[in-house]
Amino acid sequence: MQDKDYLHPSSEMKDNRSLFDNNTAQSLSSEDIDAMKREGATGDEIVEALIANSSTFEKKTTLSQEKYKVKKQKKYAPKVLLRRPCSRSICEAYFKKYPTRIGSLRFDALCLLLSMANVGAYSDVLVLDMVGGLLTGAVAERLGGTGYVCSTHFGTSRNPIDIVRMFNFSSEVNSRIVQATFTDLCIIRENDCSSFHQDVLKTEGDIKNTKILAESIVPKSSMHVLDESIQETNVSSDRSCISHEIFNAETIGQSSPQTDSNPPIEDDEGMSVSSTTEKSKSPGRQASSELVNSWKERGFSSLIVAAPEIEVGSLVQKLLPLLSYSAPFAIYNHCLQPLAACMHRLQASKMAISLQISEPWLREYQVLPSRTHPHMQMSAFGGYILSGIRICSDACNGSQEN
Amino acid sequence: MQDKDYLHPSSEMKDNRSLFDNNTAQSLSSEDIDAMKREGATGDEIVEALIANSSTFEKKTTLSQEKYKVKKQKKYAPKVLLRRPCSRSICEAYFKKYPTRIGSLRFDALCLLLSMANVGAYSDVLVLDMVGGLLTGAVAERLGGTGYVCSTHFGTSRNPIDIVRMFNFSSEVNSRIVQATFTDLCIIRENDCSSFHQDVLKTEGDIKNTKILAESIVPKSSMHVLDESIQETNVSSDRSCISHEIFNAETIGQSSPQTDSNPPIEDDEGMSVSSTTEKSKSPGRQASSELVNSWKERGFSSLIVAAPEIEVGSLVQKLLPLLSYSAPFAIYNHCLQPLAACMHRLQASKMAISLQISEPWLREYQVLPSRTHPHMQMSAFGGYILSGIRICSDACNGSQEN
Amino acid sequence: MFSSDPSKRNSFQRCICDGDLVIVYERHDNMKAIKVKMGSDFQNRYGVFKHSDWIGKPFGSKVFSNKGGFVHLLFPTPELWTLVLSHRTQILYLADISFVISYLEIVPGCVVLESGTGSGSLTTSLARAVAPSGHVYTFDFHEQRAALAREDFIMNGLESFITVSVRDIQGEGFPDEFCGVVDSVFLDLPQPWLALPSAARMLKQDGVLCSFSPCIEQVQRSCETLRNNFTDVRTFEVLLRMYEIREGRMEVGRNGGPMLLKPHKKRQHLSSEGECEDEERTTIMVKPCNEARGHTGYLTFARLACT
Amino acid sequence: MFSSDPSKRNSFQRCICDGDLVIVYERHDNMKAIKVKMGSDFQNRYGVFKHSDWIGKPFGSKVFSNKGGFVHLLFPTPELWTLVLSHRTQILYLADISFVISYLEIVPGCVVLESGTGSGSLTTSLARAVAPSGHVYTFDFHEQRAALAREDFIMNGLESFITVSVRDIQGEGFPDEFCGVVDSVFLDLPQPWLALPSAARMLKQDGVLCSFSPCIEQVQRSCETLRNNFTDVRTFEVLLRMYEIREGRMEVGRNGGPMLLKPHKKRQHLSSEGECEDEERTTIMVKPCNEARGHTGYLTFARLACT
Repeated sequence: MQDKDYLHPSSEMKDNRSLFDNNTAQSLSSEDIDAMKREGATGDEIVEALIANSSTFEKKTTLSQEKYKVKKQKKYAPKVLLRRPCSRSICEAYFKKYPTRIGSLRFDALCLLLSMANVGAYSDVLVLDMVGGLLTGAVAERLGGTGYVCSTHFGTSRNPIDIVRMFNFSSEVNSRIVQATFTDLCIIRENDCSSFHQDVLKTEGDIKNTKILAESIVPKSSMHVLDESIQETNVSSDRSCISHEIFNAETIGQSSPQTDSNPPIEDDEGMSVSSTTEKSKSPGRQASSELVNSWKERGFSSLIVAAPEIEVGSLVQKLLPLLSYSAPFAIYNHCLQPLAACMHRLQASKMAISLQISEPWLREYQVLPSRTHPHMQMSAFGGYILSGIRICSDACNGSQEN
Repeated sequence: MQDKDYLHPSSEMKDNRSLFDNNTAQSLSSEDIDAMKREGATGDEIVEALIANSSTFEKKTTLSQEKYKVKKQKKYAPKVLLRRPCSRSICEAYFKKYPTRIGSLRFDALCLLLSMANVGAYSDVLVLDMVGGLLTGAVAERLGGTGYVCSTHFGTSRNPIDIVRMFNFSSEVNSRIVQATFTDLCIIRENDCSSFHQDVLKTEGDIKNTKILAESIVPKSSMHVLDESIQETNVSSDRSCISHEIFNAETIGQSSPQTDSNPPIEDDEGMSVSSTTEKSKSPGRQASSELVNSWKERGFSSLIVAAPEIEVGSLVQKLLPLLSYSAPFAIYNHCLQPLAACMHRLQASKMAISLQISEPWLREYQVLPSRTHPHMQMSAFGGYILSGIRICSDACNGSQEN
Repeated sequence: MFSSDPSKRNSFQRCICDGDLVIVYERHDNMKAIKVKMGSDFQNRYGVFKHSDWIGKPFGSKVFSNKGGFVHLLFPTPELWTLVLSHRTQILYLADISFVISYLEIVPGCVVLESGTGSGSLTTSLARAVAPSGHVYTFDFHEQRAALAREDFIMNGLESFITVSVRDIQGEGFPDEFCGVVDSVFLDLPQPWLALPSAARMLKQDGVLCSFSPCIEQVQRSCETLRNNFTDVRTFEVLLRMYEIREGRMEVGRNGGPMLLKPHKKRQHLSSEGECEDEERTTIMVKPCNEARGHTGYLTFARLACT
Repeated sequence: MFSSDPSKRNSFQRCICDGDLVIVYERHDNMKAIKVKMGSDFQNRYGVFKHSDWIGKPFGSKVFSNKGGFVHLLFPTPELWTLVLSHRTQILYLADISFVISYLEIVPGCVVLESGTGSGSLTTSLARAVAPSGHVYTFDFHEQRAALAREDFIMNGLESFITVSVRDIQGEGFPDEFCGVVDSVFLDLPQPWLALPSAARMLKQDGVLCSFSPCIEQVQRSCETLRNNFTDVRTFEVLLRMYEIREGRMEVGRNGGPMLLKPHKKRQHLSSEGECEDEERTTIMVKPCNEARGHTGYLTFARLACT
C-alpha cells in the first residue's frame, strides 16, 4: 500500500487513489497457507492462491501487481542462482552477507587495488591481507599460475586467508599463494639481525595479541548460504554448460573451523613450495627460502595492504623497502586521517612519489522502461586508498645497489 | 576534433571517421577576423564567416556543427543574462568566480544550514559569518523584515559582510541585520565579568590577528563581471517585466574597498538599530542594548557558524549557551576532524543532542534529447556540517532558570 | 511549530503547555510527536512518563519516567516533523527540501502551489518559508491522504498557512483562481508533464517551478515539455552523506611486532578553553556511515518565460 | 610494460636500457612517456637531461639536468600510460578501467574483443590481464586512430598481446572468425545496441559483455536490446574522489579571544617506530579536492545466456 505513485508513470488509467490501508485485502489466512503447505502445494501454487484471494489485486496498477507477485514469490517459492566463483561474485557475496569478514572491502575498491598495484602475470605481489584472504585470492586469480602472491604477517600467527578456498583454484594457481612473516622477509634481506628479531617474536604477549586480532577480523560464527541473487533462476533450470560451485553452508563451513587453527609457523624453512609439481592443493604454504631469496634479489613487483582497521602508516614504511624501485603500491584503510599522516611521512622521507589518496564511489542503476533511476539504497563507503610508487632515493641507492 | 563519437547516437549516417586532425580546416586566419572587426562586423557575422570558411563543417554531424557554432559564438558574440539577485544567484556566482570570498560555501550547503537552523519569520538567528556576508544575507532574506540576524565576532574587528549589499534589500530588511561582539552578547548575560573581558580584548595582538583573518577570507582584489550564464540571452532582449540588477564591476566594486575599513566597534552602544523607521539603509548596524537584552531574556532561536577555515570546536561550546533551549544549530567547516572532535565534546558535555555530521552532495544533469548525463565536471566538495539541538542540561537548568 | 504571533516562538521563557505538540526524543533515530494532554501518559521501553510532569518545563528539558528512564522534549520544527511523520507515501527529506525551498526563492509573503501533498513532509517547510503573510495551497488526488495531512497541519498549528484540497492536478490542472498570482509551484507527480501547462498559467512572470521525479524518464519528458514556455531549465540531484564517530583505538606495536588494538586512554580534562583538543582529536575516529540513501529523485527547476 | 618473458619484469636488477620506454615524472600531474635513445636529450623547464645519463640506472631513479633540476624515471605500467597517452578521443580512466577488467573476469589466457580502440587507454590494461597466453583484438572505424594506437602498443612492447584492426563494428559486426570463442567483449560505441547481436555471436556461453556509454539514453536502449539474449544485466557508475593534504595550522586563541592562524610547529623526529605519529596526525589536514570528474559514463554488464 506504500507504493509510490510516480513509480508507474505509464499511461494506464488505473491508480491507487481508491486503495485504503486497512489490512483486510487478503482473505487467505496464514492458517490456510499452512494447510496448503501440508497438502504439498508448491510455492507457485500458493502465490497463485494469494493473488486469487486478494480483493485489491485487480485494482492495482500493473507495476503494483508485479511487485506483489515478486514479493510473494520470494516468500513462498524462493529460487537460487548457481554461479562460478570469481573475485567479483565472492566479494559481492561477502560484502552483502558478511562484510566484516572482508573488512567491508567493496568490489570497486578491490578492483582499484589490483590495478593500482599493476598486478599481472609474472608479478611477485606482496600483500598484507587482513580481509580474510579475499585480496590474496583476487591477486592469485590475476596471476593465473605465474608469479607469486606472498601474504605477509607481523608476529607469529598468520593472517587467515580462508576465503581463498572459495575461488576453487587449480593446484597450479594455489601453489603460487605463499605466506611469510615480515621478519623472515627481512631476516634474509638483512642477515645480521636475525637472532634479535627471533627473540622479539617469541614473546608471549605478541602471540596473544595477534590472536585477538585474528578473531576480531574473522569471527568464528559459521556462515550460511550466500544467496546473492536468490530469486533469479530455478535450481532445476541450472545451466549445465559451465562448472558451477554453490556457495552454501557446506563449502563455506568447511573452511571456517580452520580460522584459528593455523599453526604458528616454524623457524624451519624446509616447507618449501616449488613451482608446479606440489602434491598438496592447499594455498598459502610457507614461502621457501629460495623464493624469499629471489625476492631479496629482485624485490617484490608491488605491494597491497588491506588492513582496514589497523594503523597502517608505519607498517607501510617498513614494507616499502621490500619492493623493487619504481614498484607501485596501494594501501586500503577505513580511516582517512592515518592515511593522510602516512602520505605526509612518505613525502617527507622521499621513499615514494605519485602519492594520492582517493576514495572509490560506486552506484548501481535500475534500468527498466520508464523506471530508470539509481538504486534507492547505496553503499556509501568504500574505504580510502593511498597509492604511490616506491622510488630509488639517494639513501637506498647506496644500500641496495652494492 | 576531440568530439567523442558517442555523443551523437542519432541515426544519421554521418560520423567523423573521415576527419583528420591537421589544423588546416579553417581557411579564415586571425588576421582576416581582425580585419572584419575593424570593418565593424558583428559577432554573429564573424561566426557565419567562420562556418562558411570551414572545410570540415559540412562533414560534421549535426551535434558537432552545433557545438562548433556555440563555441564560436561564445568567442565572437558573447551575451549576458540579467537576473534579480537572490541567495541562489549570488551564491552560485561567487562560488563560480570567487569561491574563496565565500569560503567555497556551495549553494546546497547554504540551503542545508538555513533549514537545519529552522530559519523563518520572527527568528532571532545568531550567525558567525566568515563567508563575507553571504550567510547573513541568506538568513535576512528568509526573515523578510521580521526577527533579527545577529552577526557576531570574536575580537574587536567585525567580520566583513559586504556581500549583503548584493541582495539589494529594502531598508526594512536591512534594519534586521545587526552585529555584536561575542563579548557584548556575554557581558550583558553575565554582568560581573565585563571589565575583565574589555581589558583582554584591547590588546594589540588580538586586533592584529583578526586583521590577518579578515584579509585571508576576503581578498582585496576587485571583482569582475559575474557572468554566470553568459551566453543565454542577449542584453538587448532584456525582459522588462521585472526589476533586474546587474552583477558587474560597479556594483560589486563599490563594496570591495570597505572590506578592511570597517571601523573597530565602539563600546558606546548608542548606535542602536530600532525596528523599521531607521533612516540609514545600510545593513549590519551595532545591535542595541535593548535587543541584546531581549536575546538574554529569550535566547537566540538558532545558531549558524560558517567559519570554514577556523577551528570552530571550542567556539561552538561558547556560543551554544546564547541559544534558547531546544534551539537547533548548524556548523559548517572544511575539515572533518575538528567537527568530529567538537561533536564528541558536545556529547560528553551533554549540551546538545541529535548531533550529526553530514556532507552535502550535489550533481547537476544535462537533460537533452539522446544526450542526458550528469555534468562531466562537478564540485566534489561542499564542506561538512555538524548539526544538533541545544538542550537544557541539568547544569543550565540551574544557572539559567533562576 | 511557528505562528504569525512572534511571542509564540520558542525561547527561554516559553514553557510546555497543555495542548502543545512536543517531539519526544529518545535517540537520533527514535523520536515521536506527542500532543501534551494533562492526565495522559507516554510509554516507551524506559517506562511511563506523565504528561503532567512535562507541563511548565522549558522545551529541551530532560524528563524522567517512573523507572528513571529519560527522554528529551523538543520544540517541533519542520526538520523534526519530517523525522516523525507517518509515511503515507515516499517522503522528501532534508537535503531535497532545503534545496527546493531556496531554489524556488520562497520568502515571507509568497503564494506557493504544491501537488501532491503526500505525507506533508515538504509542506511544513514551505509554510515556514511563506509565513507570516504568504500561503501554501497543496493538492492531493487521494482523499484519505489529504484528510490525514490536514489533521497533521492543524496539530502543528499551521492551518493559517496551509490549505489542503483534494484534486487531480494531472487531470484537472490547478484551480483557475490562482491564475497568474503564484510565486512558485512544486510538483511531485507521476506524470508531471501533464500538469506543466496549468502550472505555467498559475505562475507570475519569472516565477519558479520545481518538479521532483525519481525516474529519469519523467525528467526527460518534463524537460521536453518545459522548453515550450519555461527558461533556465536545470536538473539536479542532492544527497546527504552521514558520518559516524567513535573513540579511536588504533595503535602500532613496538619493535615492528604485531599491531595491537589498544583501548582508548580517556583523558577527560575538558576545559572550556579547548586546550585538550590535540589529545582528543587524535583519538576520535570519523568515517562515513556504510549505508545511505542512494537516490531520492531528480529535481528539475525552470522559470516561466516572460512574454 | 610487460612481456611473456618474466625476466623482463621490473626488479632491482633491471636497469634502463637503450630503447626502453620510460615515464618521466615531474609531478603527479606532469609526466611524459619517452623512448630512451643514446645521444638524445629530454628538455623541460628544469633544464636538459641526457638520455645517456639514464642508461644503466634502475627504474625509479632520480636523474638531474644540466641545471641541477631533476625528474624521476619510472617503469611504464598501464596506469601510468593512461596518464601520459595522447588523447585522440575521450579516454577511460583508472576507476572505470579497473572495474571493467575485474567485472569482465579477464584472467591470463582470455580472448577479448574491444571496440572502439579510441586512444588505447583501456587496451593496455586488457592486455595486462590476458597476458601471457591470451589476446586482445581491438577495432576502430577511424583509420588514423587505429594506426596511432598500433604505434603506441608497439612502443610499449605489447604487439604480441594486441591486434588492432580498422572496422566499423556497428555496421559490420565483429569478424566471423571469433564466433563462439571470445571470453569477454567491451564496447565503447555511440550506438552500442547495433553491435550487440554480433557480440552475442562472438561470446562463449556465459561470457561477459560490457558497454560503456556517457548518456543514459544509450544505456536505456542497450539494456532493452540486451534482454533478448543476455542475462544478469546490471548498470553501474564508478568514480574516484581525490583528497589533498596540507600541514594544518588551525589553533584557537586563549581567553576566548580571536582565533589565530598559527604556523605549523614542525617536529621532525620521524623514527621508524612511528612514535611521533600523534603529534604529526593532528597537524595534517586532509580534505576532498574541490573539483572532480563528475561523470565519465555508465558501465552496463551482461552475461550471454546459455542456450
